[in-house]
Amino acid sequence: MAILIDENTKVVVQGLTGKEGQFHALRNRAYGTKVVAGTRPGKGGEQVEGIPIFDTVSQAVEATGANTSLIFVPPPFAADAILEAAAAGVDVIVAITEGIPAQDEAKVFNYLKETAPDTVLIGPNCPGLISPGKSNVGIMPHEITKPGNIGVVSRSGTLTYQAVHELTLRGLGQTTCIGIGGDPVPGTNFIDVLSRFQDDPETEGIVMIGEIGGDAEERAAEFIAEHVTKPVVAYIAGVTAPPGKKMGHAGAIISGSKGTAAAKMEALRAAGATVLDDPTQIGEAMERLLAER
Amino acid sequence: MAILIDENTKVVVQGLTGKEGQFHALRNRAYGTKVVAGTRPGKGGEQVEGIPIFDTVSQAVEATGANTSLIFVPPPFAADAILEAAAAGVDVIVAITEGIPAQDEAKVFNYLKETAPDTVLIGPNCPGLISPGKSNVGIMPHEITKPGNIGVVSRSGTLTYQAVHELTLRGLGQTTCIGIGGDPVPGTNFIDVLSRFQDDPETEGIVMIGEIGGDAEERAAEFIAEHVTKPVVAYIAGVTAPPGKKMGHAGAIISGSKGTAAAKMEALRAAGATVLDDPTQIGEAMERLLAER
Amino acid sequence: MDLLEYQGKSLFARIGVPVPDGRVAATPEEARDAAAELGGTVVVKAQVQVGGRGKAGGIKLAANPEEAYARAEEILGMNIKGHVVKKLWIEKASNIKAEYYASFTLDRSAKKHLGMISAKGGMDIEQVAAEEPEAVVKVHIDPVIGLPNWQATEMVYRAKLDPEAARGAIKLLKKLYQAFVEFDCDLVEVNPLILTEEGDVVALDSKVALDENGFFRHPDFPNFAMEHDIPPVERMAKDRGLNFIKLDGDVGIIGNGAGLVMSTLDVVSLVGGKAANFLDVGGGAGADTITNALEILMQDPQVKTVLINIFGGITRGDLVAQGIVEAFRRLDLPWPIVVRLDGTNAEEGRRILGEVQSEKLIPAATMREAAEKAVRLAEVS
Amino acid sequence: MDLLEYQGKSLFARIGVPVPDGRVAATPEEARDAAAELGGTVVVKAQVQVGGRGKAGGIKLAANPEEAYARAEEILGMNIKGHVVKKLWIEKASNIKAEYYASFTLDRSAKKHLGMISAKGGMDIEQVAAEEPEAVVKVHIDPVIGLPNWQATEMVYRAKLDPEAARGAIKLLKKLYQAFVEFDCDLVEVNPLILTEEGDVVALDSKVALDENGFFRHPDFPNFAMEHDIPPVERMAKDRGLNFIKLDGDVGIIGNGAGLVMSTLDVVSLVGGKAANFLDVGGGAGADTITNALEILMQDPQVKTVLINIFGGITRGDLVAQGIVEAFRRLDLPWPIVVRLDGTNAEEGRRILGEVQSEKLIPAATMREAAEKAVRLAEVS
Repeated sequence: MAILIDENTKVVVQGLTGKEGQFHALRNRAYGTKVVAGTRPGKGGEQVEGIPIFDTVSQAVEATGANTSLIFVPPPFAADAILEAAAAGVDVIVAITEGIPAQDEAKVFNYLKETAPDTVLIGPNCPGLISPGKSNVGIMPHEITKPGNIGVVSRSGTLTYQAVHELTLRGLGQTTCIGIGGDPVPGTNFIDVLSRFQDDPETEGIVMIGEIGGDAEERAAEFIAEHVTKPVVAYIAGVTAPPGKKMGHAGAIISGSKGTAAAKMEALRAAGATVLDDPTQIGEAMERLLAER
Repeated sequence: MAILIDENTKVVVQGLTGKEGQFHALRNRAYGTKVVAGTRPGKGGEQVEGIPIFDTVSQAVEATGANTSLIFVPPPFAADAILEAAAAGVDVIVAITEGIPAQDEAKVFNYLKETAPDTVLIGPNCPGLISPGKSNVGIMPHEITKPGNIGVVSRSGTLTYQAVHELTLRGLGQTTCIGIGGDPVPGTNFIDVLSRFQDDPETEGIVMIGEIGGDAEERAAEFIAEHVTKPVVAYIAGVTAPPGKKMGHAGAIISGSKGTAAAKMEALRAAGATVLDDPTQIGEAMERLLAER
Repeated sequence: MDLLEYQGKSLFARIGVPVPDGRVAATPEEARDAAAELGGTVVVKAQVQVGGRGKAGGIKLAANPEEAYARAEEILGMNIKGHVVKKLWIEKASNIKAEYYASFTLDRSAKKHLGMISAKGGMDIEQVAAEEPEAVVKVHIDPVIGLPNWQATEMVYRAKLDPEAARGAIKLLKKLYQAFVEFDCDLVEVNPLILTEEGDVVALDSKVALDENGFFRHPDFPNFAMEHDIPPVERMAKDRGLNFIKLDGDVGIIGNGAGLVMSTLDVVSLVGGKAANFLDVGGGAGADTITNALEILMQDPQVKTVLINIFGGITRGDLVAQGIVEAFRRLDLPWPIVVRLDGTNAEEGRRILGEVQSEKLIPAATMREAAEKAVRLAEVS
Repeated sequence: MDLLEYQGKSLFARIGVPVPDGRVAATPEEARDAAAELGGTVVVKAQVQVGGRGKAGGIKLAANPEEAYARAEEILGMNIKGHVVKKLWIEKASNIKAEYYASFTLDRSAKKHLGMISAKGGMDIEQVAAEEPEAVVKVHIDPVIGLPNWQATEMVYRAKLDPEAARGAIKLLKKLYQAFVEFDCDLVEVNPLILTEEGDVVALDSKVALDENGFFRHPDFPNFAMEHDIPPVERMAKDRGLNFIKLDGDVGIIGNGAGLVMSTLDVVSLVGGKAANFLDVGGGAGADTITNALEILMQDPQVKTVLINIFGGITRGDLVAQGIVEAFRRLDLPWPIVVRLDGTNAEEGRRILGEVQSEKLIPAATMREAAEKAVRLAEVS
């Protein structure tokens, strides 16, 4: 088993006709992902390398039974695209788009919660997710993954790859790897994913990658202490980040003592997680934890 | 038993310091209704005939445990007042105010459904409701009511009184009498109320007063056919209303053959209700139906 | 309140819904001047609050100002389904490539906004919907969030408008919806919505119904009514805040609440009479309101008796009674008045009425009794 | 992007948040002219992107134009916490009766907007919140529906502002929230929000942080940055769309993704080195981006080695490699570059890099290895 996406996932790609959208949609398909449709208003009826294009998501869903949407549309239209996917009734929406205004994200998040509480939104500004050997919905380089029993969840895109890479190098495959994104209002947070990994019988260990700013890691630590029985390896980026500077993700703001890497690491340690200073040791640490079980 | 309001109902009156608000709040209290608070921003700390006034509904609820709100504020502020009451967590909101724009009503109705689905909104543009002998929340003249076993529900304010009057004249008391209002987007519809009357063990018969326009009566007829086992006496106003004219309630528009009194009466008859031509015979008809049981 | 075409178009223009340029004209001279100002071929359109103007000959092309004068002369004064044409809309003619239909209204059953669009415009949309339901695309819009871009897009593509119209139509729909919401409309309808030869998407007609409850947000909207051709008595009632509709019987009706008044009409009919009008004084009517209402009925020579049917709630019986007493004192009432009073402060009201020393004031205990008395009196007078 | 006080106030004024009248001045002469134009007593305020101006002597009263000249002379050039004062805001002095605090921001934990208001304004609000938590009223606002009137009312009454301020404060809060949403702000803060002796409620200061992701809706907002005092290298990076922050070590860092770059900083520190900067090329970086990034680092004389750490996802390793090759061809790179490349098209990228004939290009297989090599090279050079 995997979480959120697997061999039954059928993907409609919103913005497939764009450069990035096409590149990654075809890569995903080449990996074995069922990429069943793309959308682009005005291009309905066309095809991209055999993938049918529809004017709207609902038409794509009606025609192909797509249950997952992957969004590459530019920031000014991305919030709208998320609402469209939700209205079309897909189960999982993966929004890769970076640069969506926080006001749009806040509105969309709350509107989905109020009107489509069962729809899962991953992202925006995230690398998506992959269930190795089954489905890749997003921009993660599948070459670094391997089917197995570790669940990976991360706020940072490229650090996710780094973590997965370290696992695979040690022969530790993954059930599912998820980048939840570092934007101010992520659709899915650590707790949502940790809870799914805890409930997934095939997941034996969990890697969690956080970063400075906000309190998502502290809340995740509370959840781990109370609900997670599987071994957790955690890493927090930004130990040496200077206070008061924005380091890319709107999330990565340190103000005062709150949201520091030290505080997050302490909270996770207290919750029983194995917390590392060095992301290149993630594979080693997980190997040790699993062996100790 | 009664439905929606009873001896445990504690009312906060929004707009109690206004002329109509004060008149009816005091009348309600004189009847025995627990009118525990009023609100008016800027008048917090004052009193009206011993009823404490608060600046906001949430302060009133915190201080008095009010669980029902009665709204008399003017149309430009009424939609906002409904949202305030819902946010303060009352169970039942009774909006008397007439003249709220339909755009405001549509927005408030949907927002409440999405964010506070358990809050019951009666009205707007309605006379409120009374559970005789227990509580009167609204502007119905309690003198014409009497405790008993008939449930009354009506889209029309004054016709509700007429119906209740006819029942009481015949010695038939009421469990609860509700005017749901004739506005384009009523918070509560016939079906909501019929379902509660059907489930209320003390209610033995139901009087339903409809009028031309819309399809609320036709939908109610479907519900009656499927779910209501208690005797129903129905009356529809507007048999002689000329087509294409608006007769006050935005609801009362006949366009083409749809929404005519004849169509509604036919639907209700087919559903097993006793449908009358003359509202002054409501009491007599209910008496006969109960005797036949 | 239903607006005339040119009034609706003025609102469209305010918010950016594209409409052809045009001028109002009330005389052939004004029509000629308007045509000269606009230049080129114009359309001369009768402004009446009724459909089917085109078929009735109320819309004509004019190639130059002189033709506009002639067409205006023909159309002004024309009687279209009972409406006499007193105003024209002179509009630059459009090069129509395709005709569509679009509207937004409230779906009272679903309690959501309803958007409708069809590639088959320019004809009776109810007929299209009946004969070819799939040709009319209907979407429900959540009033909380409004019409998102994707939904406007979906409307256009599902309705299969011509590809070159798509971008303009999506933009127009969003503006049209904005007009629907911001102007507090019950309905905005464009039929036909056209694609021009130049590739523009334009509202060639407008049907706008305003929600009068929203007028507090639009202090200038009541002015629209000043330009309407309303019978003087209805205008008088409107000015006094009364909801009055003229009917053709002889029993004048005054009541509180639309339902009760409609029901009173029905009961009058049941006992063999015929109502002269519908007049709802609304909730919370005071003494003045009743006097005002009686003055309105005095304008109608057909009235033979008046039935006042009040069941007090927010309306107080004592105030109603005071209003009747005041009317007897101030006005020379020409007919007998049957009064039925129940509900809030009704007893006090009946006491006050008891003090009136006039055989023209006839009390009734019930609605049915009141109707019977009023109808009988109308028959004998 | 954090705005200066006068920039924030210009946005407030656009939307109708009341602010005192004022003028920008960059010289004592301009300050004098501004004071003359405004008339009466003015306040001369240092415009720097840092708090605590008042205590540092950066805000002074001037009773007339000559005094304004003198105060401006004193404040211009002043160093406030490392920020040199280059601009002043000359503002009509207000008659302050009471000082409050108000702000709107996003509560990332609750995922709702957060409104805060306090009757204890004019001081450090974090201190007030710590010492007297009940003095700061916090309300969550649903971004879907925005700030309803009742909630603005509740904020004001719960915070117990002076009764005469209530109406003005409610109105101001609604406008301030509108500014927060419509201008795509991360934060709008007014401290102090004042009640004047005349009974007006006015924003006496402004702290506005703009969300740069929203700039596509506000094409004029990037202009605000032109008025900021930004180090040339940071401005250069900004112009090239790179996220660059100068730090004080000697290992130049280029990476893709904020998390990976921060982590690279951490690993460099772990192996005993110190990063010279944070530079995130973002997602989907092409060849140009890499060349641009290297040019930025060439501006920093402290840099001794450069570590390029790329883990491709949306970023493609082949394009990154092409960028490095291009940089070696076009630029005279002064330091050794350690490159670690993984992820999407990394193999192809490594092949391309293999073609570069330069001992300055040092490949590394892992992030840790790359950090160790870079730090060692910095130590020896």
